[in-house]
Amino acid sequence: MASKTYTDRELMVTAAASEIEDSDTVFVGMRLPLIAFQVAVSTHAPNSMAVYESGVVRDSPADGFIHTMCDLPNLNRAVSTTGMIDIMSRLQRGDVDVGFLGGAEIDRYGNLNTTWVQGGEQEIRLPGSGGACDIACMADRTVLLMPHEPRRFVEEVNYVTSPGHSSDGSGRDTHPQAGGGPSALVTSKATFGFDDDGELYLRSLHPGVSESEVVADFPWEMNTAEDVDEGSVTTTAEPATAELELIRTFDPDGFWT
Amino acid sequence: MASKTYTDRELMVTAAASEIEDSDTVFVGMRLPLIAFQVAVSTHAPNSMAVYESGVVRDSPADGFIHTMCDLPNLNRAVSTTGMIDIMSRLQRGDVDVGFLGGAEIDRYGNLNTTWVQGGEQEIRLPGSGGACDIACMADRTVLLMPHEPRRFVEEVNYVTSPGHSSDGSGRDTHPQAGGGPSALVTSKATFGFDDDGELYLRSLHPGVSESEVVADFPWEMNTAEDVDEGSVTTTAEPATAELELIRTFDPDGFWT
Amino acid sequence: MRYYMTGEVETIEQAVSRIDSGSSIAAGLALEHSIPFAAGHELLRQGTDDLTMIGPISDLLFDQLIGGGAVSRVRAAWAGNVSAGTGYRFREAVENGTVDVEDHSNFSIALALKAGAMGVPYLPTKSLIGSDIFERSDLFLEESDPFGGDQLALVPAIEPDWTIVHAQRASPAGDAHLWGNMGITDPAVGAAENVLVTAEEIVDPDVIKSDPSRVGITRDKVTAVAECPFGAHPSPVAGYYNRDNEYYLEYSTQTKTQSAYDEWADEWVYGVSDREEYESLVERELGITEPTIAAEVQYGQ
Amino acid sequence: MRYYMTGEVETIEQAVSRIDSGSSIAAGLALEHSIPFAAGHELLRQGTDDLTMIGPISDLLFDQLIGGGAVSRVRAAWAGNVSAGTGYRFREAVENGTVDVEDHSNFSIALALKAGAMGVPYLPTKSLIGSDIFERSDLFLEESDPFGGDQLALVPAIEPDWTIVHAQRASPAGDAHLWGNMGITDPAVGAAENVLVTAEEIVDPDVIKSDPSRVGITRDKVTAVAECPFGAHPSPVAGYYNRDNEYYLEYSTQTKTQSAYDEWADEWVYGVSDREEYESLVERELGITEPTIAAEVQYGQ
Repeated sequence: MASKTYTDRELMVTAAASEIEDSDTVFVGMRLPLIAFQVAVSTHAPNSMAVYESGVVRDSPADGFIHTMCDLPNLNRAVSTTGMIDIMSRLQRGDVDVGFLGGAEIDRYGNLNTTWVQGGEQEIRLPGSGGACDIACMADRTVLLMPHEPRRFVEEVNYVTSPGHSSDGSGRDTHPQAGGGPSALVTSKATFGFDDDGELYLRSLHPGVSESEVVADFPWEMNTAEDVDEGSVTTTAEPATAELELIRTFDPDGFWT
Repeated sequence: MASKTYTDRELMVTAAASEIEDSDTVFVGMRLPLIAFQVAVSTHAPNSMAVYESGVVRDSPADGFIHTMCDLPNLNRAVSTTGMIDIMSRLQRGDVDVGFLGGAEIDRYGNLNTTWVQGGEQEIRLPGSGGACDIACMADRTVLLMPHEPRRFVEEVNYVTSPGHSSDGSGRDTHPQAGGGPSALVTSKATFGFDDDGELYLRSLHPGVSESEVVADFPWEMNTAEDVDEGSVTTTAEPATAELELIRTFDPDGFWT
Repeated sequence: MRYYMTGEVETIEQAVSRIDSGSSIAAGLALEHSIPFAAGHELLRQGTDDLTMIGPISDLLFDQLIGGGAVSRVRAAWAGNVSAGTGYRFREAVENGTVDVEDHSNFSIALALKAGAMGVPYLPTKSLIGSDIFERSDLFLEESDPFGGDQLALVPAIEPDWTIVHAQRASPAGDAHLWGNMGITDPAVGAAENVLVTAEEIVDPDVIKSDPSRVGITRDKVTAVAECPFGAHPSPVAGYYNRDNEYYLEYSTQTKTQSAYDEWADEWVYGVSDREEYESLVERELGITEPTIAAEVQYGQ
Repeated sequence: MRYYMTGEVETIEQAVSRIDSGSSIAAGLALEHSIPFAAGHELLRQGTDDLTMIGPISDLLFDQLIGGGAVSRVRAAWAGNVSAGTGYRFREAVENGTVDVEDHSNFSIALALKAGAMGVPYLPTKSLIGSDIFERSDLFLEESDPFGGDQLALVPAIEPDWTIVHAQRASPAGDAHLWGNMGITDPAVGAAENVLVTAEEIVDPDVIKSDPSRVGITRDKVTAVAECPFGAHPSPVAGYYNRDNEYYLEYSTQTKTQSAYDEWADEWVYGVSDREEYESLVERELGITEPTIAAEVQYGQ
């Protein structure tokens, strides 16, 4: 680990960026996705467009560090600065290809909780959904980003802030929601896909991480790519030098990464 | 008639303008109301605001003749040039005090038809509602403007483009619509009110017009102000010199008037 | 700062040729402002027909397309000639049954497109009920407000195959600055499968990005972009030219019969090969002689 | 050209004094942009309490008002500190039950206010169902799409007593130019009984009327107008100043307990008599050093 030239979060950013395809419309939330979109549009996805629930639409990185989607560098030379109903309407009518979500807790079907968690005897109040529930319900696919901490992986989330797949094995088919549901989970140790039944499986291990240490962190028996006929578990690509340079340009003080 | 210093339509404009109260929000349609609002805001209703379904909001006359609400003089130095959903939302939430409507046919309850009329054997297609139906349904009150032609006054309109009052004597109470319904009709010979039952009655005669000639033009027995305890039939005020000057400034070639 | 021109600017001939016969088209969305007449005339020249025209008030655009035999159906609140009243080609076609009309109010067309733009099956309204627009139609539904209020009309979504917008200026990718009254431009753009943008000027993307709050259309909805100066004549375009009121009155007197219309169209539509030649037919001075410059606005960081 | 100044510009003290304890207030509507912090601090100084705060994400504004004991209820999608995550005053108040929370998603708050603005009892959405925001709430209804499609959630209207907007510039009557991202400003203005506009600059009505398409608020909704430069700090205002990111991080470390908050508030809220004095506390350079000037736009005739 000492010889790594990048941080866990930098790898999460490039892994998240690689989930953006060229020409995607990307619903960009706060924190790491702010950086991931900028990396993607600067590298393999030059025709992707970012939409932010505040009303911002961008086709290029901000020329300066952004704490939030509303920082002036993100508004300056945007394609459009419109309103939330406009952006959420794009989502609701099916025009958003991919959205990013985080969570304090996740279950095997990708249900996420960012509202209330149990901390010992006490319920701890978290900030809530923001636009996460809407993205989870309506984006064509979602990519989930979480620190790899065992307490976050639970059999049942305490509160479904952002719905994942159905638990009856039908994925999104019988789900009331319009969108396609979660397609990937990126943690600080590995990436995961969702199989045809809508259940998580291990897709790739970040460099230096073992399969056994990853699967041990889940309270259920985590499937692997082999188990669900999705090839074999691979090693997550390390950030390329050019990507790291971009990350460090977009986040010069490593505030997010 | 030869000695009149104004045209019938000029009198209709000032009579319509007098239906606008100061601080009213006025939903201004095409033709005569375009001029009437400009007269009102220039005289007794300086704090009135006009909203036009195209999205224009104005607090002052246009500095030039306008054929339509979208002519550039009506956009230039407007208070706002927004969209129809914004304007119609003001109407739907009850923020429009008065709207103007015209019609090819009217019945005693103020139902208006601007869609299909019967011309002998043939049905004649008219342009349709535009925003008239919406104004009729939702404005706090409406003022109706029509040339005084007997064929326009009918027991039952051929098509209810713009709903008036209920025919069961309840006015708007049992009416499905949110607005208050018609409050006045201005023709080229007289002005009419609507009584508590929602039925037309003669309110004032334009100068030189007799009551008998007016009531004879209706296929039903037209009530007068006396009949419905609304005072007596008066004489419509002639346009003041200042009003005529304004009308001829706003419509210099007499295109609408 | 990098720009991606995902679109390519086409001639209006190329752009309009993307529209197939049988399409549904929303146009004339800013009401009497900036009506895409150039695109309409190009549809006529290309013989695109069996069209369903969608709009609030159509002003002359729908009448001209109907006169040229391009239209089989109209979904609108008002069709005619705003200056003169009657649109004779519309009236005759409807009375003869050659064009089918779905009657709307301005708000019901607005809500239908807004529902499409929002991606919901319908929007509720307090308008319509009590009118024959509602009573004689099987398009709308009535419901009791499920939260306990009064009766509501439900207006189902309309999703046009194409929405045509004439913009003041657009980037080659289709991001467009619009100003002046908007009518139902925004809902119609959102609801459409494809958008054709004709613009007074195609400008560098830098111009558009200098003022992102002025952007009314973003490229993701835009299928075709064509530069088309004078493309809205005889309707007005804020900042570019005034309405040609005389044209409307002349059109009215010149199109009372089909053969009169055909003569009119031979001169104004089929007799010109492009908008430049068309412009040479217009004698009146319509330019902006008393400009108002918008107060400066700054972004930056 | 005549103007009617129906409104009178007030000091922010006068303007905020119009808001009664017990009111519901929508604020923070452009998300992290142009949050009306000056008005919020004035509410605290005046001791206005028992407030219901309504917004999509509240950023620090709601946390500060909660810390000052002004809030009894929050109807929002997210409440915290966008830079640091947790809003400790919010969290503690909710865990202790002193503030009641109605959980929303950003879109459900947007639709609730949009329904209010449109004057309809509800708007339908494809979002929400399947989440506990929906399942654990008795606010929303579920229905089968009456046109035959899938299940929909119905979001009932919210009509705040007050909406507070910090604008770049406004006329004395309350007509305001807004630019930069809008969030749900427009629906919240439309839905409100009263609107309080604080503005970086009060300008001559001529300035506003030079660009009517830039107008985001018209006077008919506006009850009070106050000039308030720097009124959104620490949030950014397009064209005026950048976000003060450090302030957010410092606030987070300085408000983990109620007594720590009280100390913070003594300095930043109760220790200053007006915004000018407040501004003197801010050391960081937040001005626009790389301006982008919006491309010229013309109206006229």
